[in-house]
Amino acid sequence: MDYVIQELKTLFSGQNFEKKRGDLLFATLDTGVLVQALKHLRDMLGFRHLVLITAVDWIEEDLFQITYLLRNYTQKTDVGIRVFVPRSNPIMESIHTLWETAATYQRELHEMFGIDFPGSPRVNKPFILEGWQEIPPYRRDFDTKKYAEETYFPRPGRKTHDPETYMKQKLYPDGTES
Amino acid sequence: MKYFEEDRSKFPPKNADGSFQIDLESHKFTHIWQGPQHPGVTGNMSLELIIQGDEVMQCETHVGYLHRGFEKLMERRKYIQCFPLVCRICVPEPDFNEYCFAAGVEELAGIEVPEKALWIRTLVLEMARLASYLMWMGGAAGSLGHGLPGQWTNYLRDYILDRFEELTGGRIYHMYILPGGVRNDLPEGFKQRLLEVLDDIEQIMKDVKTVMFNNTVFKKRTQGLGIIDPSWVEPYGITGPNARAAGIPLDVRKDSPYLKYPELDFEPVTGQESDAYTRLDVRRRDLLITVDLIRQILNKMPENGEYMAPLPNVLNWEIPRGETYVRAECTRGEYGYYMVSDGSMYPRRVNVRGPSYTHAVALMEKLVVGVNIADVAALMTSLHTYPPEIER
Amino acid sequence: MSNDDLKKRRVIGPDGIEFEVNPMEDYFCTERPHPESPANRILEKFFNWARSESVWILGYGTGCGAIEMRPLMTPRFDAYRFGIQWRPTPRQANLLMVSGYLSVKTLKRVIRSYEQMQNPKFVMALGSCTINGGMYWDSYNTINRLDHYLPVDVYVAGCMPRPESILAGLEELKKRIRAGKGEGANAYIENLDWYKANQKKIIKDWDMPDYNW
Amino acid sequence: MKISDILQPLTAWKNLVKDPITIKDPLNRVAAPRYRGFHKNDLETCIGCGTCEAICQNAAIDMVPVEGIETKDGDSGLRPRIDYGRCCWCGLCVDICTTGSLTMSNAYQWIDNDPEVFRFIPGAEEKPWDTADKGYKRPENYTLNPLKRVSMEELNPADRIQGFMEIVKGFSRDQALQEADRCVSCGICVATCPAHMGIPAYIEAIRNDDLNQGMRILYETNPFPEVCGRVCTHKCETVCSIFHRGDPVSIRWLKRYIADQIPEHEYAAILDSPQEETGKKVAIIGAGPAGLSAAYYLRLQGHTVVIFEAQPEAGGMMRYGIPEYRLPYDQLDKDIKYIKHIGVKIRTETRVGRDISLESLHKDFDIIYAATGLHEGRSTRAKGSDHPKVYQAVNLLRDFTKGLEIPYEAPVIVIGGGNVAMDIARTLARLHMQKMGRVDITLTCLETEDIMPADREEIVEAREEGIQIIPGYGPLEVVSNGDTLKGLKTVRCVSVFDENGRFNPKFDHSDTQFLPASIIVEAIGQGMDLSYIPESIKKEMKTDARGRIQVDAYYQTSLPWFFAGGDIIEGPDVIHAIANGHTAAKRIDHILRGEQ
Repeated sequence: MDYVIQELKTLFSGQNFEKKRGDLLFATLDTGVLVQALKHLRDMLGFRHLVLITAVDWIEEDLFQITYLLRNYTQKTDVGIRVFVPRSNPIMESIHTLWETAATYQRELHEMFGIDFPGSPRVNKPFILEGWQEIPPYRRDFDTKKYAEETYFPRPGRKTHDPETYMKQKLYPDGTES
Repeated sequence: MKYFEEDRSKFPPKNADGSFQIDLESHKFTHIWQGPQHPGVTGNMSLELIIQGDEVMQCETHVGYLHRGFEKLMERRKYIQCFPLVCRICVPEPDFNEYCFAAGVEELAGIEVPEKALWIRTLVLEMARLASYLMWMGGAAGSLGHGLPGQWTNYLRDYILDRFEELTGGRIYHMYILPGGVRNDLPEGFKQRLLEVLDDIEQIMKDVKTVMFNNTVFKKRTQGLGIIDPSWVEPYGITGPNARAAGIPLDVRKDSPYLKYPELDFEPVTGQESDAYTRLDVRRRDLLITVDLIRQILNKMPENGEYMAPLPNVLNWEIPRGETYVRAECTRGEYGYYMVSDGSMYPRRVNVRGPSYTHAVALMEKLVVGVNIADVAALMTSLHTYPPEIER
Repeated sequence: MSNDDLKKRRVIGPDGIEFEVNPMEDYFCTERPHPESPANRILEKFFNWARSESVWILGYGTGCGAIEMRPLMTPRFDAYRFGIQWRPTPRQANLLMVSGYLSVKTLKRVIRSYEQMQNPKFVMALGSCTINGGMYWDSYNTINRLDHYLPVDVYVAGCMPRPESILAGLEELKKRIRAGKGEGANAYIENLDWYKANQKKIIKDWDMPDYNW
Repeated sequence: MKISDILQPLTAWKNLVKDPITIKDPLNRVAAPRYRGFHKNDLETCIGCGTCEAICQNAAIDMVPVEGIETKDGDSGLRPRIDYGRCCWCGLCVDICTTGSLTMSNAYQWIDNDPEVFRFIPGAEEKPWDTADKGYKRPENYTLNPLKRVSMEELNPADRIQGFMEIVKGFSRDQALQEADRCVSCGICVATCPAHMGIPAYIEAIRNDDLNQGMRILYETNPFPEVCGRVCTHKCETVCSIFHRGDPVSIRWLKRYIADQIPEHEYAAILDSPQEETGKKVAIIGAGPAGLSAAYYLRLQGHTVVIFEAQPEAGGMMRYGIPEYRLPYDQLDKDIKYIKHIGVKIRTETRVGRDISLESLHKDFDIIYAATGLHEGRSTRAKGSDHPKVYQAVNLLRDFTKGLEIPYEAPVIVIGGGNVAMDIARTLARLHMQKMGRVDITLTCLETEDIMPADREEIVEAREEGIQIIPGYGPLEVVSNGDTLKGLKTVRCVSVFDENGRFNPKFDHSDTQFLPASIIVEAIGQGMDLSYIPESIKKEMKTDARGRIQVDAYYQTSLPWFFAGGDIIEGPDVIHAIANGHTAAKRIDHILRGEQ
């Protein structure tokens, strides 16, 4: 894995290298060099299998992390490339030209996180959801419980008691020894 | 293999990317939906087909009918509370989810799993593979109007489910592989009963081979159907038996061995033709390998030992910051969990990579073009896709 | 693509004549359905017996519970011996089995399937999810209470209910049908406005007729 | 196309003669012994801790009151009600159940046409599967919450007997985090704690590593975290839900951990400062835990508080009763200093009734709170116990704290089975070690070992320090020869309490022992000295038949300006004293503000 680190560092100024289990490496790259770097990894370093593309919402830092996980079948190693795009304007270059299957992932990310991949086939078409009118659901500021309770109104008639408060009511209502 | 020559002159012209130019309003095409309520789709999904005559011109896969938002729900559940959730992601073989999730948590939290638990996990995963293959086999036969093998394999699967029930306490959802180990030891007499089921399976699989794989009708309909070019494996992210049938021996159990697979003796099954028949046959032979693997596991598994590592209080369990990816070989290919922890009691992000994700969408849409409408179902089952793992 | 198909538009037919199509009116019956009154009492009793002994299930695996259909259809549990069988299309079926959770997207299809079924028709709900949301109680994409959208005859508890449980549920359904209590289809028509309001509240892109004959 | 491929499939017909594999009666098929079916709950064992509710990811469980189940110490009176419109039968509730009362049967059939009925209280509502013996139970050797306590580092007996060094070292950060992690935050303990401290909340603060927050929670109900973190009788731990299957959470040590980590000079910045001065004045008699606690909370409300203390230093029994190896004086001082810091005035060596009269206090102050404690030793009244070499434990402990010489001639006999007896025995053991290099102390008490009132660890540690304990014997006669004490004759005690639970010991006179002794220390209980209350006032005050002052729930006597609390009302216990000091303070504050 060290040669991968070396290449990513010198050619694409990669940072935050994190080795896991000896066969898995995570690295952070700038968005600008991502497509080149993936192409390099695919064509030069043998990472020819795109395992997945996914995103993580770091709402506190106002960033989306997009992770591209690649696998090298001869070396049996994986590289996870992280890039960060701003939440306010989440646009990322599409890689469907490198891997056909990337289009599906990008379509899902567009729907679930609202990250745009201009040029990716059918990226604006609903994939999983239908008639969705809220903010993209995988964003962390979307409260699924609140939405579910308001939309699907759970069956009424349930009431629970917190043991601590209930015991207080029963045994020492004014906060004192009885 | 084509059995009759068609007049291709009436076919529409092609676009630059090889797809057909389709003008629906010209009335030369029929626009039909196969699914979600249709016996010819696997599970609850649909194919939107445009056909000319009885040949598919264009296909679009529609998923999302089973979307429950697992990845969102997990973000608001503690790690232990995600444990009952994950197995629901893939209904026919929940255990791969349980294993991947547990392995991911163990890796992030730095938990050492006891030896015995590793063996039991390997056993459970192979049993799940067996159950899933057996059920799929029935579906594959059924999609060609061949009801008999499905009757056999489904009752065999039910025997496996009975063994699951006595081992794990659950029939479909086992909720057994917990981060840290497994929830219980093997019950008394379990090995013997499981071995008996394995004998039954081997016996019946011989009949299945005779009745299904050696059947002329079956051969004629599946040979030459939906050929996956080996060069597609990489751009389309094809894994598992679908890749192995194209002659590329991809098998996570061999490539990145996990659990006790390094101590087991087996070779991944591969095929050459890469058509539907080969894919089905690769799975049939893989099923027999699984039977053999279970025998090996039962032989090598230690009798005694801890099956659970000590856990902290799971109600307050905080897992250190980090990210990881854990994979396992399920019946359809590479099953993987990408997990990110932010140091809190709740996972930051869990992304599930089901193998059907690539097989059922991008690959299916490509393969189905030019296929006879009657063979679409057979083609789908030959790819062995399960919709719940696509949309999660 | 799907939504455009149902829009009103002008098309040129294969014979070159241009005409207007309005699928919502041309393909569907716009008339409101009416509740069906029973035949005379003795005959109705006989009908109910016959109905109870031929429960034909619509083969639509709406959720995880569909996984337990295979064992039921195959020799181990063999539901066919109880007069139960699976049919591929709604027109041939009289029992809709809602096997667990329903995403909004599926619910739309389930409603269409249900409405296309012939009267009398029954609904059986499997698992926690249909009762009160089950384990997806806080999901943004699954309904919590099936009885708000369809008239349910029998609920079977479990997650998932075992085949034995489902068979017991079917036995219970048969009893109800024989007792003349399987009036879900009429209840649905009688309360159609309420059901439709509930359905439209969550199906945001309602692009089909109110009742899919 | 091969001809065999057409003919071979026909071999399937052979199945025609096979036995069918169909299950004959699927409706009554029994599930596997481990099957996770419908829930069962043993209502007697269940304590309603709600941990099942906490772990349920489906929010399927509600804790609801059940008729016939009373709320009492260690039992919330609530029981889980399960919604089968939510349950996924994962069994995590069974795995985490603190008492093991919740299990699952292997029943699985529940069919109804009404969706509202799938909700029930296992155990309380009769179900067909209540008697099923098979079904999922938590396997042995498997637990989702650690049951073993983090062990506390202590001085070993050989070292600790050498002096008065504190025995218990206290938790390190890692240990505290690990121990705090064991808490399931059920809150059952809060009701049992006399001060109703926010135990789950401060343990959570430890988990979050936010000790300042922990400190604030402690001071909400208890201004003596250092003291209580060491010598509290920790009734909370006896009802800890984890105790049903494992060791209770070390609540006391965790409290101590918070207080120990925060240096004295940071207290003021962390805790609330007193409110605006109200101009009202409260006099408190006795600077023990009750008096100081009342003073702290009254001062926080902005009242002027003056404490009158007879002894040279504040602290009461915490200082003059508890030996230093259990509660080092500097730790006690840390708590008291902060109380002084917020403006409580303490006038030491001022005995009310001698140096200042109660009437004059009544004139100068709006309210008086008396918490003078139990400082008079009680005699066994055995024959010869008026001998000058028969001492009272409380007196010896007080003198020793003051730095006075106390008698220790070996052999020593201590009579009594409570914590005071242990305190004096172990203090004398240390003196023996320092002066003679060996320990020669025998402790004898009426109670057999299982009902000895002293804390278990006190008994164990006393033995470790070389003290011989002879339980189950009562003093019969002090044998002496003039000024020299010979020893103590004891007799076996058959039972201590009568059938009504009253103290009424019965002896077996055929079984007596003679224990040689140079001095005897009596430690069988303490009495109060109320001589500072003039007869004129006493007459107006409601007392019971034995002359004890009667108070209401807020420690107000029948005289509206006179409150009494602490050990003279509640009996000897630090945490009770602190709690009722706080209660009285709240009431006094109401009165002073003219509220009811």
